[in-house]
Amino acid sequence: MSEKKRETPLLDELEKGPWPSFVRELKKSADTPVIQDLLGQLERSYEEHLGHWKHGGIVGVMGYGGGVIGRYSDLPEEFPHIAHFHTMRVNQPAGWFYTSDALRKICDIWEAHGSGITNMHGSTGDIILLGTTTDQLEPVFSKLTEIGFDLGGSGSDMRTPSACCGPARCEWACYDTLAAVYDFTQSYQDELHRPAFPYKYKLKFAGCPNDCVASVARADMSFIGTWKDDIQMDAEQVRQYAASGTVDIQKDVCERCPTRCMSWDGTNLTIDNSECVKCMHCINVMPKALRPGKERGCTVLIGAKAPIVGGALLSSVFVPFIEMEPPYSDLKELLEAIWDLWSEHGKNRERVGEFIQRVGLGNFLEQIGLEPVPEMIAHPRTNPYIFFGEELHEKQA
Amino acid sequence: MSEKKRETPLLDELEKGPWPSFVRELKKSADTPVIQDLLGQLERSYEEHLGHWKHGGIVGVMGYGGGVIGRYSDLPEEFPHIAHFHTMRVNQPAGWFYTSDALRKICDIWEAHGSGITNMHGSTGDIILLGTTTDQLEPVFSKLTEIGFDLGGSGSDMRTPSACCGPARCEWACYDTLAAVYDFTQSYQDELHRPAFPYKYKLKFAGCPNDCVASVARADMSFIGTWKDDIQMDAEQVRQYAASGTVDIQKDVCERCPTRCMSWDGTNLTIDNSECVKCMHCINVMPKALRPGKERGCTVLIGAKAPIVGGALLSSVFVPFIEMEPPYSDLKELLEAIWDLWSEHGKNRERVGEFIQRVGLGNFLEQIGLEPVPEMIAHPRTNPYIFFGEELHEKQA
Amino acid sequence: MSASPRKTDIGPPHYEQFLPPIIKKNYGKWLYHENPRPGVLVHVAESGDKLYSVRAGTPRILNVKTIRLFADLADKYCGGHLRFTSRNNVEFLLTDESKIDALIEELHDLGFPVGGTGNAISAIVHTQGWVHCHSAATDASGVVKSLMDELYPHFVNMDLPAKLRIAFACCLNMCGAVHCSDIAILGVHTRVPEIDHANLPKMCELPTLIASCPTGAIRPATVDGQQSIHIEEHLCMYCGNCFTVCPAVKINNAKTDGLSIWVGGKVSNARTEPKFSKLVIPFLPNNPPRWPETVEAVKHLVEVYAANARKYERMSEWVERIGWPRFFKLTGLPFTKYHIDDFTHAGETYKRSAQLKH
Amino acid sequence: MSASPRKTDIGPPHYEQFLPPIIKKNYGKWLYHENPRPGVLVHVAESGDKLYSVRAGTPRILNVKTIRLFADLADKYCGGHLRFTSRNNVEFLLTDESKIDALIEELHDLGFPVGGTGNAISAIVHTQGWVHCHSAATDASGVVKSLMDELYPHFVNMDLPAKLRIAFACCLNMCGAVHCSDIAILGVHTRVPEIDHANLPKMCELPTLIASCPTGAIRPATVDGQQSIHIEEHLCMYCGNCFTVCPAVKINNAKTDGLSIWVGGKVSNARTEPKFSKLVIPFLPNNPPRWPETVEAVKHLVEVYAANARKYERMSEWVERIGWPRFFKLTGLPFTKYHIDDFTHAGETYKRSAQLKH
Ligand code: SRM
Ligand code: SRM
Ligand code: SRM
Ligand code: SRM
Ligand code: SF4
Ligand code: SF4
Ligand code: SF4
Ligand code: SF4
Ligand code: SF4
Ligand code: SF4
Ligand code: SF4
Ligand code: SF4
Repeated sequence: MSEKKRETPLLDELEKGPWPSFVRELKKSADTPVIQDLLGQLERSYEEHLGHWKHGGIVGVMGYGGGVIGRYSDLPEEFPHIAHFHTMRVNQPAGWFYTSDALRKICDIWEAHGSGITNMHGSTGDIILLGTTTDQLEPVFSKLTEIGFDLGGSGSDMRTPSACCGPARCEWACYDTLAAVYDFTQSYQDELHRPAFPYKYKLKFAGCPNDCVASVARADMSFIGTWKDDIQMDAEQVRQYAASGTVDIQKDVCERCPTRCMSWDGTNLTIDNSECVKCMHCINVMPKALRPGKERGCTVLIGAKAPIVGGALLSSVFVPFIEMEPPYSDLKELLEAIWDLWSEHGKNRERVGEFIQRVGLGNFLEQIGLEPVPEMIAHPRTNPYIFFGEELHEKQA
Repeated sequence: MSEKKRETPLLDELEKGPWPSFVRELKKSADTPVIQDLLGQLERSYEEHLGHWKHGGIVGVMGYGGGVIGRYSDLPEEFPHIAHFHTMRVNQPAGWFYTSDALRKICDIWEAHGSGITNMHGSTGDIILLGTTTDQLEPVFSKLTEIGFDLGGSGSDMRTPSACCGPARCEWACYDTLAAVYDFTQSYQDELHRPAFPYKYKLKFAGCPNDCVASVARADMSFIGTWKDDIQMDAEQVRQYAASGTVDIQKDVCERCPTRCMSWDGTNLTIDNSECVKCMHCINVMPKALRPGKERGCTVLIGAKAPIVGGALLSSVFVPFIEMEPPYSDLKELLEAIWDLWSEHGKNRERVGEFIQRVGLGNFLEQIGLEPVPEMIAHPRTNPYIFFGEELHEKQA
Repeated sequence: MSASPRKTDIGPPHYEQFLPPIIKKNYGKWLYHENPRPGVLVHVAESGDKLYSVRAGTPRILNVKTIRLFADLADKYCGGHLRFTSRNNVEFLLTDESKIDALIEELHDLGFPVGGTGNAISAIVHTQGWVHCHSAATDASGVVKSLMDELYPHFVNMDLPAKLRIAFACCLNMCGAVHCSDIAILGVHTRVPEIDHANLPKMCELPTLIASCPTGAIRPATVDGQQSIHIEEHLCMYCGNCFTVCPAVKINNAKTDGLSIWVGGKVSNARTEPKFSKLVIPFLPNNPPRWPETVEAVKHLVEVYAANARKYERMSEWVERIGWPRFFKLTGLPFTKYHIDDFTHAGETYKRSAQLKH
Repeated sequence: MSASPRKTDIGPPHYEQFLPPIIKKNYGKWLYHENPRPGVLVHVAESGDKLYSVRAGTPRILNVKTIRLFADLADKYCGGHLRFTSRNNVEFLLTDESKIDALIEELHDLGFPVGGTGNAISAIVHTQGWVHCHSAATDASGVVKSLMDELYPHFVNMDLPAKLRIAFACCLNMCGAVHCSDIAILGVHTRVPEIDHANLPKMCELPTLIASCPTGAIRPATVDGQQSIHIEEHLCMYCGNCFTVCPAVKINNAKTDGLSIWVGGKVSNARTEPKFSKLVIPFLPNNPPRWPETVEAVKHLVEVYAANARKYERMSEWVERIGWPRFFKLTGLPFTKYHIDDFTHAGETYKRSAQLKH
């Protein structure tokens, strides 16, 4: 392989323009043979309209089954430095808060033992260390643990849980998302690192119904903060918003409330809190005047996933309201009951959302010992295909 | 068999109460052995909580495959006069309008050749002549045709089409439902009388979106009247409604409009007709003030059915808007194209709604030569499982 | 027998011959209508003509003797003109306003209540039941009669927030409009059918029978040396479709058949789109002759609706405004696993959002 | 190698050690926030303390050299404190308002635009593409870069009716939030995979492979005497799931892979419930390095939305108000049979009502 720089006329086009360029990021390490090969193969993909990666045998660090994605070039002769090019998923700190020091330590490790290229962050939330060889996995791992970091999930395990910034930087957090994500992550290190499930299981923690971690779309279990009592209101601030002209309270607030449970007479805003579905809209519009109530907790939803195999799912309500206080025993008991049931009866590569649909939510609840409540459904069944149980006529008798 | 009247203590309970009693209706012919047996068997069902009918071989009139439902008692020894007890479905006149004379003639035939019991009418719309023996079918039929009546459908045929009273008695009819139902019924006498489809096919004609024949729920093809232009308004009458106090125009009309396209300033009602979805609500509330527009026609929907086998379906939009003028050639061409396709490729007992879902609405449209339009769907697909055709890349090239 | 040549395919008589002169004259030219009192509609034509319709409830099962009575009334009051409605009420078509009272009185005396218009409960659309159908899990006319005796005040008055449409069907075939009614009563089987293995091979085609099962519960099997079938119990949800195609698979069961209650369907496009009915009571016992549990349950639903819904809110619109959790709270009905869909589109019925009233 | 004993299962470092003092002090005690200018948030605590967050866009693919740059900036302006967001922006956490301008300027000079807050387009959530993934139908970072160059003004301004969330995924696995985004770009395969029969038996487990197909298109077959598979062409919709479990079933195709565009998803519960994205452009050609057709299409969608939606209307809320027929009219996009769902719940997406704008 020649040491001279590869020509990348197509990629060079992507150095132009106002948005920061990933090509420029790669080229910052253009002096390394790894990045030369990466640029070369990528340019080739751009020419051919074809990727050049393949997956192969499972690679990882000792004793772990997850945290590393094995990747191989399918043109290893031409691009030998990326013949192996595995990514390591490093469990991010809760809420993605860092100190400059911690970041620098990660950078040093990755420059020494990998491509020097990262994703900050992956879609699941991990720090993605993008590209190294099999022999470097163990050294990276041991250096990471030395500075206090550990790998995240991959494969059929609990995936790296993530959380919005929550009470650290947001006035709306209805529970401590950072404490919760940290606690669950630490409690289930084994489930995170040693795949033993039918498929992946993701947890995401959002402090309020705005769901800033998109948990309802992407988590097998979504913990979405909410409240039970009345929205806290500063009536004077409401009038200020009205006076300032930035908010038309009737149109922008009352008429956009999904339950239309608010009314505004020009001076006073009244909320029929019993009708409020905690959508956050009014609070979002007037953060100085309105705040979530004081009786706080979360709604737990279950089963979101991308389309493979049975079609995409959004999470659906599982526990309508629960307080979120450590050690979260009730929730953990539930979570473990789900894992047990699903591990025993789930098919290979069947996400929990698909499993629930296959066995029926009613049966699923019965198995894990949770009472069905109407909050779990958008509406009761419309079809009359009811699997009546034996107990039906026992009760009658 | 004894000639003495059967005891019916349970049924007798149903002679009490203010609502007209079907038991009383039966007993009006208590002097006939047929009704004695019918009452006897019914009383027995009431005692045992069990029906005593069975279906058996197909019976009918010569040359027809539909119009008669064969029924047999499963206790023929005990109730010999209803050992055979078939119903005949007689095609009702459009809109269920009668003269007393016509009714009397039907009564005479049915008293002479059947149980004297009817349903006015069956759920599909027919006059139901309830209960006779096999040998009486042909005589009833020939006498019916003599007075100008004919049988309706049953089995895998076009079922008796029905229509709301439409322009005969309703100011909102957007097309002539009676003319249309009569024309389609006459045009497809063969399809009505000689089952040749995979399953039943029902047509219902409703003059406006109020859908007083429940076509959207019960017809394989629903013709629902609608209009294109502006709602006709009599502004003075609007004010009258407001003044009368019977209607709160803001609350009862504007705020119940699904698209909120109306506004009321206390004197004038303004409708943004381009946003109106022709739901009828405002017109229903103020019939003296508002009327459908002048450019009228109908929306054709397809595929409603009850739950068997694949689950119940509501009709869905097939032709968003079409004028309804005799001889309805475009619609008949479409209908025949559907019947051809479905007859060739539909499975046994597969309603057209189920067929469409199995082959895909897109493919179905392509086969019958109708362009897909976004009015047909509530929203485009959310899943990415797209069957791209060959033409995709041909077009590109 | 008749001597004239056999006529076929003549279709129904042309409707025009049945229309009263006032309708012929004003056909398609009606201007507006009013509903001056329960059961009475007046349609006013552009010409100024007025047509009065008087609507009376019937048991739908009509003896020809009763039909002749109606014919006589039509002769007396309407020049011989009457019609039936899509919900099996009879309508007398008058031009002379002054005759209305007498007609109503006569109908009343004959036992046919006048009402069903406007924001009322109209007649219950229903089916055959034990009077004529083989797959009925319960009787139709008996339940309907028992119910309407109780709901009668809502037929003869217009005291509800909106129209309230009730339907009844005696089995899952749902003849009628049960799947899209404000309140629906549905006969249900709750046990796996019994198989008459001796007669099955004679009576039924195996492939059709096997294909009839929505859940694929039916498997071919050899029983006592004969070709027959076996039903996987855990897959059977008692729909009875196998019985429809094969009488040797017996679905009716005196002990375990019963009734279920559904609410919140509609078909009109007014305000909200058409919708299916939803299950609210999975099972009530079959209790002839008056089905008190079912009558009580429906009456209760009507009362809770009447007390809580806003003007112009159909049952479904009311429930959607308050939400299903509150519906179950207000009605006091228990929510069970049976309420949760587990058929093909089950997942689409789950609550996929954190929008909740706590 | 390190000499200390091997540590495992320590989990991530405790977050507390990374929180700036102002956050530790006011943790859970924030009162409200304001968004004084694009990319700048100020959170005010009950104590009166103010925390300023300055948000900058990144390419997500970050060289360690760039991360060190961010670290340096954090040291200079924020006592060493920074964070990343759930959409891969970097946020600098300041307590000194007076330093904001300098920080923004320095970021700008380094090529990292400040913005993405409020009613703006934030960074595009995306995936690996040709940079690292084997099943990518197109590149991720290249499309995203090309797009954001054009949408840049909407990142650095807050000039949209509401937040507009864009996501990109390079294959149907949809890593990320493509299925619930205001606008989504999805790489698609459009041809049946080619089978490497020679290697298949060595590389793959047949039962897993067969089970992987959502439509059951894969059948076992013997090819050249070897156990392999056959794909029923008419059942294959190119999802690539077979490739995920078996690299010998090759889904990538230089000629026929391309991109599709989806709109109208959301995940927040604000106003309306979370929703899936819907297909609006089934196929656009794969055209590196700048994918002009895709960029044009998305830009056009943003413009039509910006010009027509009302204040606080997310893309989905706008489309639902005007209806899909008008959406296709306003955008000029052709409506084809590909837009009509034909998977499991297809029927649920049909328009089951006559409520239409004509
Ligand atoms: C790296 C990452 C994309 C990124 O660039 O951010 C990623 C990359 C891959 N995903 Fe993913 N997924 C990533 C987040 C997601 C998400 C989003 C999330 O977690 O919030 C989803 C959607 C939510 C979900 O879980 O359904 C997602 C849904 C999938 C699926 C479809 C799963 C399904 O049930 O539908 C697959 C297919 C599979 O599992 O076989 C998949 C598979 C893959 C594989 C492992 C492909 C494979 O078959 O080997 C990709 C490895 C790419 C590579 O070369 O490194 N990935 N994947 C994300 C993980 C980074 C991290 O750990 O932080
Ligand atoms: C008589 C009538 C009920 C009534 O009392 O009004 C009726 C009676 C029967 N229906 Fe029905 N259906 C009747 C209207 C309906 C309707 C309503 C409508 O047409 O508007 C429906 C729902 C709409 C639909 O077509 O889906 C209906 C959906 C069914 C079904 C389920 C079909 C499905 O696709 O889900 C069956 C089962 C079958 O076809 O095997 C069925 C089958 C039957 C059979 C033939 C039962 C059988 O398997 O032999 C019943 C004969 C009863 C008897 O003893 O006479 N009937 N049936 C109605 C016809 C009267 C008429 O001609 O006017
Ligand atoms: C006579 C009849 C048509 C026929 O050809 O037989 C009819 C006649 C009228 N309907 Fe109807 N509807 C008739 C069955 C229906 C049905 C079908 C059904 O019930 O199975 C529906 C759909 C019901 C549903 O959605 O489930 C129906 C939904 C309406 C509506 C919409 C009500 C709503 O708010 O959803 C109106 C408008 C209104 O009442 O304000 C309406 C209005 C009317 C008007 C006022 C139309 C007019 O201007 O003449 C008629 C008098 C209504 C009344 O009873 O107060 N009609 N109407 C049917 C009488 C049935 C009966 O005896 O009770
Ligand atoms: C920093 C971040 C959380 C984190 O821990 O990283 C965050 C932070 C805030 N979000 Fe968010 N949201 C963040 C991702 C999200 C996401 C997830 C996503 O985009 O993938 C969503 C769901 C989006 C969706 O529905 O598709 C999200 C939906 C919201 C909403 C609801 C908007 C709506 O009308 O639907 C609000 C309320 C608002 O903006 O009025 C909100 C509001 C806020 C506030 C104002 C909360 C607060 O009081 O501090 C924060 C500043 C918002 C801003 O950017 O203007 N945040 N927010 C995420 C920043 C992402 C970015 O870099 O752009
Ligand atoms: S989800 Fe709620 S609590 Fe969390 S950052 Fe977003 S707005 Fe704040
Ligand atoms: S949070 Fe949402 S539902 Fe509750 S009052 Fe505010 S806008 Fe209405
Ligand atoms: S459907 Fe419309 S036109 Fe027909 S009777 Fe009902 S309201 Fe009148
Ligand atoms: S017909 Fe319906 S949509 Fe149209 S203006 Fe009247 S209420 Fe609104
Ligand atoms: S609902 Fe069932 S039992 Fe009743 S008439 Fe129809 S098919 Fe017969
Ligand atoms: S009753 Fe229904 S579910 Fe049970 S075996 Fe028969 S067809 Fe199948
Ligand atoms: S979307 Fe597909 S191609 Fe892209 S990273 Fe995920 S699995 Fe790989
Ligand atoms: S690409 Fe998808 S549909 Fe086609 S064979 Fe593979 S798994 Fe099946």
